[in-house]
Amino acid sequence: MSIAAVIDISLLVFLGLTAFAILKLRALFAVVMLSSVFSLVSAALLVHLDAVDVAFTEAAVGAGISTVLMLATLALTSRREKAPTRSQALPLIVVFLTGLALVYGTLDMPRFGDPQAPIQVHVAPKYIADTQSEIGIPNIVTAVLASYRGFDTLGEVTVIFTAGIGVLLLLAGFIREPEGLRVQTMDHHLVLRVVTKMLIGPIMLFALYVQFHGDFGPGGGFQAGLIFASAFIIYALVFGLENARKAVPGRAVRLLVACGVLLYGGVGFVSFLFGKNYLNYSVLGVDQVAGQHLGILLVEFGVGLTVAAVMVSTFYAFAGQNQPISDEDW
Amino acid sequence: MTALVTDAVSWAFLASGSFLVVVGALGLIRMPDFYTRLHAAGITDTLGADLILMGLMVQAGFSLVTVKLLLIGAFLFFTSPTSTHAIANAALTAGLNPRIADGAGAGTDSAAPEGDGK
Amino acid sequence: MFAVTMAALLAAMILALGRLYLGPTLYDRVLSANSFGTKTVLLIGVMGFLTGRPDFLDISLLYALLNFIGTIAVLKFFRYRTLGDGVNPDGDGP
Amino acid sequence: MTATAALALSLLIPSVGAVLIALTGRHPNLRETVTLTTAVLLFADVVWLLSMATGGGPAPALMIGEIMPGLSLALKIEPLGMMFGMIASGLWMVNSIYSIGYMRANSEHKQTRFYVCFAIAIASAIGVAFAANMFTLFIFYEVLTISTYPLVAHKETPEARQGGRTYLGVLIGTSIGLQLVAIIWTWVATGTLDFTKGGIISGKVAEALVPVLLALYVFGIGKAALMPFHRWLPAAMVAPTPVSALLHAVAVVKAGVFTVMKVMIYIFGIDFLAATGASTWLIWVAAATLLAASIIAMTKDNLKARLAYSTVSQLAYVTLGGALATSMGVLGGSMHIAMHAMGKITLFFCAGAIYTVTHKTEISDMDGLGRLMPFTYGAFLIGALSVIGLPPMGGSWSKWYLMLGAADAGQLVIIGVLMLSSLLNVAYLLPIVGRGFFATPPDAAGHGVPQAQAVGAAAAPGRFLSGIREAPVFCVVPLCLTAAGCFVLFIYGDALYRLLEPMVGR
Amino acid sequence: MKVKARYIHAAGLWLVLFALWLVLSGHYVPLLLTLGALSCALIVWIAARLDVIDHEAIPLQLKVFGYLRYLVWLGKEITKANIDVARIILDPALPISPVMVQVPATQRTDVGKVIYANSITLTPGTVAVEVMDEQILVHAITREAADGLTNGDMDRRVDAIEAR
Amino acid sequence: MIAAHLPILQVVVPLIAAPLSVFCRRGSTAWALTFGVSIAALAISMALLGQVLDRGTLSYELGDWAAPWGIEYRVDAANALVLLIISGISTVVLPYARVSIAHEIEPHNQTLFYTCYLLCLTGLLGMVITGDAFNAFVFLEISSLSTYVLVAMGAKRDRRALTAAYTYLVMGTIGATFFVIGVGLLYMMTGTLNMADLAERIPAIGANRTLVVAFAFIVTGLGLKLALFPMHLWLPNAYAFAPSAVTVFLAATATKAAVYLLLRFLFTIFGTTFPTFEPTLTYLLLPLAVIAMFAASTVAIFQVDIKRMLAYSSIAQLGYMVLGMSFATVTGLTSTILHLFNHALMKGALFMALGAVVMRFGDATIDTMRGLGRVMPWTMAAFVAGGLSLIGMPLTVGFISKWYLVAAALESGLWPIAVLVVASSLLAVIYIWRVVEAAYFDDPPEGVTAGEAPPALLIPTWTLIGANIYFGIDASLTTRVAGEAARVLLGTAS
Amino acid sequence: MGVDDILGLFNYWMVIVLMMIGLYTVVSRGNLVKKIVGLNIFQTSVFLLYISMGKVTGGTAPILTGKPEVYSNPLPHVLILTAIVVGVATTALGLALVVRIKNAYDTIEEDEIQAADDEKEFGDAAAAEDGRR
Repeated sequence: MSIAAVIDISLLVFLGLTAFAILKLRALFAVVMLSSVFSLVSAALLVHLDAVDVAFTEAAVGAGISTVLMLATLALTSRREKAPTRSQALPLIVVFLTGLALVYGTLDMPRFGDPQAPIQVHVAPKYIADTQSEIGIPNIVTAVLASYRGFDTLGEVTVIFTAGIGVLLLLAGFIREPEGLRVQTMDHHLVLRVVTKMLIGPIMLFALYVQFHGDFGPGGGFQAGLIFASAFIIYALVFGLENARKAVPGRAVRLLVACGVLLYGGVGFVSFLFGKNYLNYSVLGVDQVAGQHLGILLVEFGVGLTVAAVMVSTFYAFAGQNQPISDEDW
Repeated sequence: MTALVTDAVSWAFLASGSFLVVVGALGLIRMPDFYTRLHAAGITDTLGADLILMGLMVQAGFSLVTVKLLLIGAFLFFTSPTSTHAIANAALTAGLNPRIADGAGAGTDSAAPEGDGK
Repeated sequence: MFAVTMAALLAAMILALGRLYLGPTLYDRVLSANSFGTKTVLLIGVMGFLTGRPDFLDISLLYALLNFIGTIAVLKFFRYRTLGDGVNPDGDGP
Repeated sequence: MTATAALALSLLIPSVGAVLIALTGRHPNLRETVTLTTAVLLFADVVWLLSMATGGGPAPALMIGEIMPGLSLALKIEPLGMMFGMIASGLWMVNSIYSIGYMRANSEHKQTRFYVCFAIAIASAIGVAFAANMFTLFIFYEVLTISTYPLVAHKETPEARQGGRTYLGVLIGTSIGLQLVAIIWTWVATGTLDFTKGGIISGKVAEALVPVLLALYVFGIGKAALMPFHRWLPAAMVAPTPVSALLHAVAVVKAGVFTVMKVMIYIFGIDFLAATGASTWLIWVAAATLLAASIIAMTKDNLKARLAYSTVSQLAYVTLGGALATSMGVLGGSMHIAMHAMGKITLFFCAGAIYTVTHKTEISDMDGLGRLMPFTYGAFLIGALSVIGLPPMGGSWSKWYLMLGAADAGQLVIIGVLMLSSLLNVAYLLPIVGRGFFATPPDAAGHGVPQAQAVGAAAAPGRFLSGIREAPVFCVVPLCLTAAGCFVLFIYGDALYRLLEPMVGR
Repeated sequence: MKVKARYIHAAGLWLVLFALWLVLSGHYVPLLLTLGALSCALIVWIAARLDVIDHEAIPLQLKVFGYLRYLVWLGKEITKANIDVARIILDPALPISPVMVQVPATQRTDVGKVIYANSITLTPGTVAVEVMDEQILVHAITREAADGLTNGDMDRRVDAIEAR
Repeated sequence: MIAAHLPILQVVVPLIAAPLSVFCRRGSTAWALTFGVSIAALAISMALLGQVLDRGTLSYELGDWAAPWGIEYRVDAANALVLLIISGISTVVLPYARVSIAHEIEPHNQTLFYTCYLLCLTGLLGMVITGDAFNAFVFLEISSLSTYVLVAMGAKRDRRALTAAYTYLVMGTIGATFFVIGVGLLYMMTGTLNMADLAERIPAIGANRTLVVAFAFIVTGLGLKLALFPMHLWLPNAYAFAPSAVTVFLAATATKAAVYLLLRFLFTIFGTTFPTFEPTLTYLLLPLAVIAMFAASTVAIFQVDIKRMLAYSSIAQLGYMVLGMSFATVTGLTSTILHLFNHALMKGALFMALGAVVMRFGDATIDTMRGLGRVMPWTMAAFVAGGLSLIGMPLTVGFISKWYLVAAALESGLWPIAVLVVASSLLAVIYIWRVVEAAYFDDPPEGVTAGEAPPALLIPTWTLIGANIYFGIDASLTTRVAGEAARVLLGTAS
Repeated sequence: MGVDDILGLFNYWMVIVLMMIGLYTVVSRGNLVKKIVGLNIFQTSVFLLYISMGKVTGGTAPILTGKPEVYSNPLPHVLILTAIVVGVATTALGLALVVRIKNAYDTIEEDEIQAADDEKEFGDAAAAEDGRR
């Protein structure tokens, strides 16, 4: 067994342990922490499997925004799961059978890592071979994401937009007015305040770096948006939600959400003017490569804008509505 | 020759870093209460991490990679004590009293607001 | 030699995970999760070298960053019992 | 005016009538005028059609439109339908007059809904009559069911609702559950649903399955009330009497047996049925229904219930006629549609008249009423005789031909059954007349007298019948007309025979 | 802060950020450099906005070289402390004697205080639990570790790097 | 020029309108935008259907990347019709929604409500039109996510809308994930995601256990999405507690899109020659469909809440659609596709009528229906007409569907199934008639005065009733298109 | 089945085990937050399935280096990037719903919600006896 296989297996075992712990634990807080760990480990595994872009995203999502949202939810709901009262037999059987079916399905699969597997020989080779000449950027994932399958990504932006709108619709009515509320900064916490203040700038810069270097390395609009939003969220956590709202009002965030989608969708329309099909960026520049490059830059920016804005507005919605938990409920 | 030297140096860094990381994690399990565990965790977060990063830097030579490793190190340098401090502070404010050598206020794990029901 | 480092890191992660599972207080959990995060940062860094593509350190960097944010969120949550603004109900706060 | 236009008008007149009735709902007099006018116009139109149909030349036909590829809504005149159309439109006219009398005398509620539904029902009955294919027929058949449901449940009492439920349940259940399957089966097998002389099934459906298909049809045509799907008919007797009269003596039940006949003649073809013997089983089912219903009728004290079971029995005659699969049987059965319609509507009119005047529903309470209501009881006698099949009433012809048909088919037992059944008819119909004329009115201790009336009547037997006189003129005139009709049909039986003859190919 | 000082501060921040960008980027083409410059400007603007809102601008008030020298010293301390704690952990008897002590913090600026507190935490064996106006509450794993702080050596060194 | 871009415009117009509507400050502006977009979408789908009937299958390559490498939109008779259903229903629902939503949603949420509605429309259109398996998933999720929110919007009336939405979210996500697993396995074995390409490559692989599992997961996942019995548990409450306009829209379109996708995967991608195709259809889908028809109808009979009753009825009706496809014949598929269309018309009308009742009285229990025949005569007349269609009365669309379904069953020699189909529609008689009796034969309770729903609700309702009757009387267009679609799916098109 | 087969499929099997733990968490747990966590695990495992199939032994991340290299398949990565977004969107919405449910029911346990709804249903039925609306 190679080292790679050992790493692979140990990370998978790790994931299994984590997942099992999540299943078993009834302290929801621990469950949330563990699910963040699950994300971290799976991201490590993804790096190991060469999916660096995915790992980037999984980490940003799982360890960052998901955790924050889950904590916010726990803050608003409860922190302990009640002991299950229902019979667990039926779910167990269903799940077991599903798993068995899948295992049965693996028997005819190409072996792990097989370079002759169908997926390695049919569509993908063209991406690897032609990205340089057709798109002109090194990161094939970005090329496929934003151009070859750019419409999927427009769909993806729409998904995140939908989630943002949905959360607003569900929770906006419950955001409490600031009157009568003390702006709750962590004001006694000198160390946190100072360090956070110092880090926000670099974090945002890192976000923008990820945004604009998605063509060359792992990263892109989605990851950048998440990081940018994280910077903002940490500001809101430390310096108070109300201050964060003053810096970027909710309504502005909402409009930015829309702007990102519009930017992406709008870029697609430009090709109509040149008689090309939707989302053909080649028309944007003097030659195909330049056009593709510019197009990818623009749509990635749209993605980043929407994602960042959605995350911020989602955080506003979650964090903005609740009373702190009373002692009885704690 | 230089390759051998850098390899040896980096190997030393990595080995000692790995050792410290494992020791820190061991401490995380062995230590009797929350506050003492903080110290154990500190080992990993500081010297263990730094040594490994340095080992990697030596491997990478003078390049962008080294700079990024440095950035990671710097970031950890700022954030890890901050988090540790924040956790400790939160625990203390929440009324989790440390176990003190003289015996006063020992064994107050029960003050945990979140038991585990096991 | 990277493999040895990775093995050490994995072992350390297992131990941290054990503490995370055992608790007993939630501060222990936060602590171990935080520590776990640091180890993952290192793990991914080393992994890049192991596979000969060390230019993915951005991911490590991202981890280090998110780990911090996550921890802050947890602490804000336990200190103020909300992630937003609110009046501290028991008045023993600042 | 061409025949096609006349055909279109036969549907349009009642439909437009329904709309107008709905619009004039607030003015009862105007509304009733519209009703009557519509009825008269429709009858005139149908008579016109008759004159054209018998005048030689191609049969009038009208293509309304194609609903699905290969399935069209189309109308076409043929003898059996012509006869049914005549009966339906003619009796509607009479019935309209009667309804007005009845509804006003009983101050029924929601009369507008009543008249609207009535008009729609007639429109669909006409549609059934003139349908050029099974598909069209089925559609109008279903519309008929739906439009008569509000009439059946008109009173909205729990019993009325229960009755309505049974009515709708059985009719929709059979039609969608069985008949539709049969129709689609036919369509899938043959690719057509047009009514074709000699049938369309021959050679298209495996012979062993033909009886199954036939069963799907005859049981699916729930309106034919073949046992065991007859329950709706007595249940529907909760309806106001004009409804029972028209719908359960004419439109609905006759649409049922009419459809059965159509299926036998134009879908299966009687020669095909005779050749394969696919309908033999049906003869026995029909015979059993016929006898069983008669016997049940004898046990019923409620006048309308007795008439209802009588209807079940009489409908089985028609089915029997078809099942015999001989030309005589088919002709006899078809003629029985007309004969029984005329007879039974008379009987129902009488029952309604009695109810209007005395509010009595039980036969045992009706002793001596005949002397006070001579016209009514006279008409009842004539109707009864026609139903029994005694000359000089129309019913005698149809029963005669049925017996001939049975003889042709070699089913001698059936002849016996028919004779036995006639005796049973006598046994359950004539006593009513007998009691009406010859029994003495009950005294204070009379059984079956409702408690409230019994208290009032306790003082003097004479007072019990005081105030009872002949029914309102709006009621009496129609029932006299139909009674006369029974007689007329006897005289013109031959004409009817010649009208129908072409359909069996002679 | 005065307007002029704010501009200087902003320019300084921009420069630091842009330097960071250059370090991160590794692709020095006009497009990316322009984007980098714009990004840095955007962040400076956001930072300024945030400062105005929460009134907590944190200017760098350190002697740079002094700080570097301090870091070297701190590194040594951390290494020593690490070895101590590692020994404790690996000792089967687990010889700990945790104590809580209050050590004086004589720094005048917030940044100074934070550096001191973080230095304490960074040194295994001692963790700053609460930062108060004049003092820092420290949890130490052994009496010896605590003694290392109470002598005030680190406190003075941090004082020394604060800008006068 | 625009004609060439119609396939993409079909999806992108509502997609772009969604963020635009966020800029609207007032609900009415957002509504106007939504309505305009919906009309445009309807026009586009009509034009597309015309083009397809004219010229056969259309293909549109996004970004001009050739098919297996880029994403392709493929429009044929089958999905053109479904597109028409979705955009058509949307166009009818919106005038209705303007009034009912103003009544049921808080004013500050109305703008975003229409954004969400547009997204739902986008998702449904996108998942139907696309020729790429993974793209279908993305749009499926857009529609699902927005649907969860739309359903939850009913919480102003009844908090159970929230739990309904949550259950729907969990079940829907499991379903979608199953679908993704299936698509992943397909991709694994073929290396492609393009549906046409998949259809070519799958038969070439032959018997393969991985493909069989992929098949199973796709069927299960889509089964969850389309509420195939016994995976229907999310549906009744979701329909019952969603805002009226949402219920109408969902009932008429959401499950239809999933049915379409199932058709597409079963017939186009796996194809009739796939090893597990026939056993699955015969031994799994057919029995499940029959059970759904009976079980759901039976449950419907006992419902107190009429909205929920109709929701159960929807499950039964989905059984008809699945039954039709399980015959795997042209007639069977025709019946499925016809019923897709027809059921949208009838359920739309019925839920609209109920929505009017809910708007007036706050709920729609059997108790509320008492005497409504007199109180809201037009509304109830619409309900009766829709009910008749549901039962399958001649001259309504329900009859046409039933006709084809029974014909398909008989054609396949499955006459017991034909009998079961009609028998189950008798159950519909029972549950519809319960309402009719209450509405027409009970007296309205005291204090309830006659008061018809506003025209804004009645006109759309009657438009759908009109369509019910029109397409019930002249079904030549629908049957022609459905037949064409069936032939396309079976690969026997000219 | 040889050792090679087992090694070649182990990755998939492990991923399937993960999926099933996630799925089981969703279907068996009554706590609404826990269900969402379960859903996350389920989805994340599916992501791993996709990525696993794209891996080429000896391959490297699909970012062109200018040198001839074996690259792992980029397409699954692209798909999963999209899928992750879908996942986080679902999580956000699910959690928002949980918050609203807590507001409305004051619990996030399925059983208790069910009980509350049943009570409401019965309450309604009882109210219907007394009079309408």
